[in-house]
Amino acid sequence: MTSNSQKRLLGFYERMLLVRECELKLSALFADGEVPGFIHLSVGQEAVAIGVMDALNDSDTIASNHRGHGHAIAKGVDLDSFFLEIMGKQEGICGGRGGSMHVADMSVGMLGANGIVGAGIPLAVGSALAHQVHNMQNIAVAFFGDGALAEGVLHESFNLASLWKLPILFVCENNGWSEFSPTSMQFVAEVRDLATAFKMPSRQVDGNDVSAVADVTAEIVSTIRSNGGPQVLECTTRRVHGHYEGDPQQYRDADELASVSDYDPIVLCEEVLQKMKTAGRDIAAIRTRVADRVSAATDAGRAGTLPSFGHLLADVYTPARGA
Amino acid sequence: MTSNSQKRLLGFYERMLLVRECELKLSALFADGEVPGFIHLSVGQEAVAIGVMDALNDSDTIASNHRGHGHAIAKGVDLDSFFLEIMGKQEGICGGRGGSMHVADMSVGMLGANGIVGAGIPLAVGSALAHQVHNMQNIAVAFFGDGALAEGVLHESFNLASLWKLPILFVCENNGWSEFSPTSMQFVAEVRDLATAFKMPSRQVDGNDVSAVADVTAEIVSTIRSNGGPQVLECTTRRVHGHYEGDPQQYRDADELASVSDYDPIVLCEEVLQKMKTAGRDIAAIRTRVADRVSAATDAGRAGTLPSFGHLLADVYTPARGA
Amino acid sequence: MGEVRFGQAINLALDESLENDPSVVVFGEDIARPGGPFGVTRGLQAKYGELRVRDTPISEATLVSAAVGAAMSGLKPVVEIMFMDFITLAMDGLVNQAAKARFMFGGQCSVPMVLRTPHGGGLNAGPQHSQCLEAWCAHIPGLKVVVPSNPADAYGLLKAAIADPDPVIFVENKALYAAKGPMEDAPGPLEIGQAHIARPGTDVTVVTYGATVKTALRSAGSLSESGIELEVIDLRSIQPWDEATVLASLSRTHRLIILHEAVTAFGTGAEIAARMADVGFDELDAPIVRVGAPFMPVPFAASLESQYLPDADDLIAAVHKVLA
Amino acid sequence: MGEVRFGQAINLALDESLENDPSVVVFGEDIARPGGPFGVTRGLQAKYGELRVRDTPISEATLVSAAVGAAMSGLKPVVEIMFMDFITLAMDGLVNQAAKARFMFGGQCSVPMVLRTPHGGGLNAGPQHSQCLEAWCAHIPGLKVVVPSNPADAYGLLKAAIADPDPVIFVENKALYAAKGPMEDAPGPLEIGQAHIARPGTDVTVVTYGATVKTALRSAGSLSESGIELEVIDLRSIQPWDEATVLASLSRTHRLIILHEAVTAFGTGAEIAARMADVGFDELDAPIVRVGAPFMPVPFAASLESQYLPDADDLIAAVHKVLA
Ligand SMILES: Cc1ncc(C[n+]2csc(CCOP(=O)(O)OP(=O)(O)O)c2C)c(N)n1
Ligand SMILES: Cc1ncc(C[n+]2csc(CCOP(=O)(O)OP(=O)(O)O)c2C)c(N)n1
Ligand SMILES: [Mg+2]
Ligand SMILES: [Mg+2]
Repeated sequence: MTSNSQKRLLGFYERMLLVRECELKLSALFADGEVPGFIHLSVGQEAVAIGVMDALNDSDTIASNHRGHGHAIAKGVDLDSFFLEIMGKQEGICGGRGGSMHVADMSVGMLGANGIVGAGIPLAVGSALAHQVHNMQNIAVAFFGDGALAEGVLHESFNLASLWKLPILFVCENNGWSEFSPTSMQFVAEVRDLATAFKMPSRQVDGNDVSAVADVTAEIVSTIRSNGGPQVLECTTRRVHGHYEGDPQQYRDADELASVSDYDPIVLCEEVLQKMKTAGRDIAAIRTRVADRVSAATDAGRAGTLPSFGHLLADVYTPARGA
Repeated sequence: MTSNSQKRLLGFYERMLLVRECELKLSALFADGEVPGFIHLSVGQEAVAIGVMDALNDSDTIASNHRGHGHAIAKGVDLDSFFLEIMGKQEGICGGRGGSMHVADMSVGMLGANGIVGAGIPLAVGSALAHQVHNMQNIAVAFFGDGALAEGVLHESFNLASLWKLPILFVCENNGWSEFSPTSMQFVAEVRDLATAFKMPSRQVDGNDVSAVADVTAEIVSTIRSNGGPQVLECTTRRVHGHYEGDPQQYRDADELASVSDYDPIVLCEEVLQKMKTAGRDIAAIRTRVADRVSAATDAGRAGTLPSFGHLLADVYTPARGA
Repeated sequence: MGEVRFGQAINLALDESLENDPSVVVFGEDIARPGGPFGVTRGLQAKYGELRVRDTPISEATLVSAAVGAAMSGLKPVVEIMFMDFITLAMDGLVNQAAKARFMFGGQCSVPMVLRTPHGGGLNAGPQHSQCLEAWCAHIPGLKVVVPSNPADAYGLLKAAIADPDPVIFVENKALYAAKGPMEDAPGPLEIGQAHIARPGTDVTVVTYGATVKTALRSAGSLSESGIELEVIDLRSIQPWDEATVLASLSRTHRLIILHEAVTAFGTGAEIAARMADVGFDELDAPIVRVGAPFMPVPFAASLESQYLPDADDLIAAVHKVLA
Repeated sequence: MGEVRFGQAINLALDESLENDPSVVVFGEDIARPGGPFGVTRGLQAKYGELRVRDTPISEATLVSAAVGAAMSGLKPVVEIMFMDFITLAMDGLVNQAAKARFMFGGQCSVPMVLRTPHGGGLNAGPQHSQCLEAWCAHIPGLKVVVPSNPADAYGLLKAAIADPDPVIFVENKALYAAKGPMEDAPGPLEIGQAHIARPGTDVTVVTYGATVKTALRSAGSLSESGIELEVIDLRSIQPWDEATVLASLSRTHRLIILHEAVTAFGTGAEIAARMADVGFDELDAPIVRVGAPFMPVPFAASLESQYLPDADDLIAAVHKVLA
């Protein structure tokens, strides 16, 4: 018999695996030239997206960053539209105009990945302001990396959110790297000290332990929903792939790089599932489902058409009503 | 007989009084239409400029803000050129092109008042970088108000200075107001907590006690000079006049406004001098000297000529050598 | 309604927009309790409460980006940047977020926000408090840029800007705040992108916007006495700008001058001149002349600033040039 | 020296400047140890040390303003902003500080800094990593703006920019980094503000800069076969820009096209067209035509971006238009 906690974990497992397999597929498609531009994968960081999003509703909003595939999938963007977008197709969720760095889905409160480091933070503040004015108990979540800590908007946003008691959760995904430079060469403060200075509660969690992330987020989110004001969550995690696909990561210590697999959130989750004596066929079934979904999304992406340029100029501004 | 500590205090007294009398004169000139634009006076805050600058050399640099008269005078800008500038004359230190908000004197390391709140902070960081590269034991000082705390560049500059161990002192002049809004409606963090988060030592001092400011600054500056890295000093003080001249300050509580004179740094200094049994004629002599200097500067300012427009276009860029 | 001041007209447009649409919010530095540095937002917080009319910290970058996020989440924010010089701190929000969100997300959302900001000189406010940077915004696909020249237009254009689904930069020349002008009793919004022929004329077309419309009208009056009739076109908005009206006027006068307070080089006038030198080439009987500020920062001293600012003399010299 | 790549030429100019002038420092995100996102700054930290060649946090606003403060205090900083789209975060430092310090302080100091930044599309990098914003900078008195089109020019102009006492925005089209070109053995600096006639011709003047110089030269080659001779002017710098050379060429060809990758509207081409529609009016035998990007954000998909970018076909169509 499958316990509730087992069921929950199986759910996390499946969602994390979906993110992972999507990204590995995108990596392969990229290598084959089927994905234009550049893409940043969150391989190894899936527990953050899945764990945090577990506590959110569709009417909650998130603002993401350049490494946003996991956030998008976890928030519920349609997988076919997601692949179509990243592959630059007309049927993509953004019509092929945004690509990996700009995946967005307003219908599920995903306000967009973002190509500007830190830019999602004040966007989420604005979204939280809307929630506060509408008095709807919705919350906004800003996802950003450790590299974004050095941007001035973080400071401004921390202050404004705290001053106005906005319903927002700031999630720092600390993977120790900012492009090719380690965090230690980038930022001297600890996230929790900053949060404290701005009079916001903060938590630090092992970002590779999906249950821990989900538990902590659930607690935090329920406080925020009951007008508890902003909070900060730092998730420590590891970046497995290069900054972008194709980055050979020569700047990383071989041992450190080798050790990342010890922290793989999916492997860790599977170990717990095994300890819980989860039936092998349950896991196998998940793997099959995930593989099928990814392959369907890939097919959908490939079947998409190249976007046509013709109507674009008329679509820079909102068409007049009735037009 | 005048003791050394008395002499020092008399020096402070004279310099503070000079700032005060200059500004009161500018206030009168402004009311009479002899000063164009708008001016922000530091009346009541003189102890900060005088106390901090006491620890600096001409080769140390400062970046100031919109309320920069005291900083400029304290750093040693020529008083006639200062008045000439603020009165918009050709012979002004900036040729009448900058005015009150842009007084600068490179010859004494005064890198300029600044019309952009917060903008002086990263300028000072850059200046400190120059000192570090030149390895000259010089330091840079950034002066900014409590209102500037909310600008993102503060955060970025704190981080960069701490990361790079730059020889810089950040001086926050906390006068409780940011234009027409109290600090409590502007910024939730304490300066010291931010400094701590960024791993910088910080001190708080009664910014209306000139000796205290000078003592603390002297300690800090000597540490910074011996490669001690950046530090933060918060000076609590009071703004006596309006945000700008002509501001009727209706937004201020009458009692609070009435109480500001209790904190007048010049009155406080005079009280200490009296306790030290300073000869009345010493103080009277200072008053006379100051009045004479201010009146000479006023005369100089009035005698200045209106700047001519003719050559300005050729002076936007540095003329070619030999040209 | 009789005569109202420019600032009052803006206040009225904000007031009515707050009244009629609960999704409108107004925020900026010292705009709520103190009523704004120029008094333009006076009384709004008392009327609509602290939730919808807010004073903010000095954090321009975050204010503008927060307006974008709020606009994407159901509000219609009107954010004030105290002086246009300070939009330098908020260009990411404007350019990379507000302007692009609709397009780059494939039309999934609009960004219905307004950024109000004063530009221009005349107050001896010096090089960092006087700039006219509207040409920057007009260069960015996705932004609209509106610059009213009188109280009634300020009202009608601001109503339109707030109702507009896309981000609008609403530029107020601060020398105009105290200016008075007539206003109808129940005026409607104006259409963004439609110019207004402020004075019809036959000899030279003068295209302008904002505070220099007055300069052009004054010059037109005095030139008329010597038999030269200027046609003065008040663009009202520079992105989009009303090419058809300008071209039609040029086809009547065959002579074109563009006048604005901003620096001439790479300014708004460059686009209008360039466009007319293309689509209007056959209509041109004389060089296109631009009148704007010289290529230097705005100097502080009154004697310098008054020479710096383009005025009637500059315009009249240009008129004589195109008629020579 | 034979053939060098564009990126190598920049590296060499930086290397020599660091070598010859101890006040030169170089900093930016990931430029030192990692050698830069495009490898342009490779090896410099190893050679000149951590004091003078630095990796920085992601703090664009402070990096640029710190460069200003450093330049006012005796250094000659060369700061890199990773993509030109990110100068949106640093406009205060550029515009209110760097550009104005010399003028507003009455000539007391200069601000000898260089801001290097890549612009342009072609990598499917999407709407926030492809913009060409040079017209903004060119609108600001006090800034110089340089855009090289080939390796030798990149070297010569960067040497000049670093030696220049005033702030220079040095714009590198990222599609050019791998491009090869000849370079002399001991090349000198080039003069900022002097255009280069990249190909002489008699029928139409094509004014361009940066990556589109190649486009123009290619088109010139193919049009030459059908007897149309383009004169291709590589501006090299757009602020200041070489009005005399353009006017002289126009006086020979009587037809003018301006080509650039940036959005046409309110872009660099507008200023050149406007100026020539004034001072060059009598020389014009045809409308002035601008070829640039359409008024939209740079779309991501390869199929869209390739249509978005102005290319030889667009230029050739413009040539036929001005010759019609
Ligand atoms: C404003 C800005 N500056 C620089 C960049 C280039 N850049 C993209 S990602 C990145 C590092 C971000 O690090 P972090 O925030 O830790 O995210 P991670 O990549 O580790 O997920 C940089 C410098 C950018 N996109 N935007
Ligand atoms: C970037 C910017 N935003 C806003 C302003 C307008 N402004 C000038 S002074 C000021 C308040 C500054 O308060 P604070 O830093 O505490 O200095 P104080 O006036 O109290 O000395 C504001 C909002 C400005 N000059 N620059
Ligand atoms: Mg990281
Ligand atoms: Mg204050």
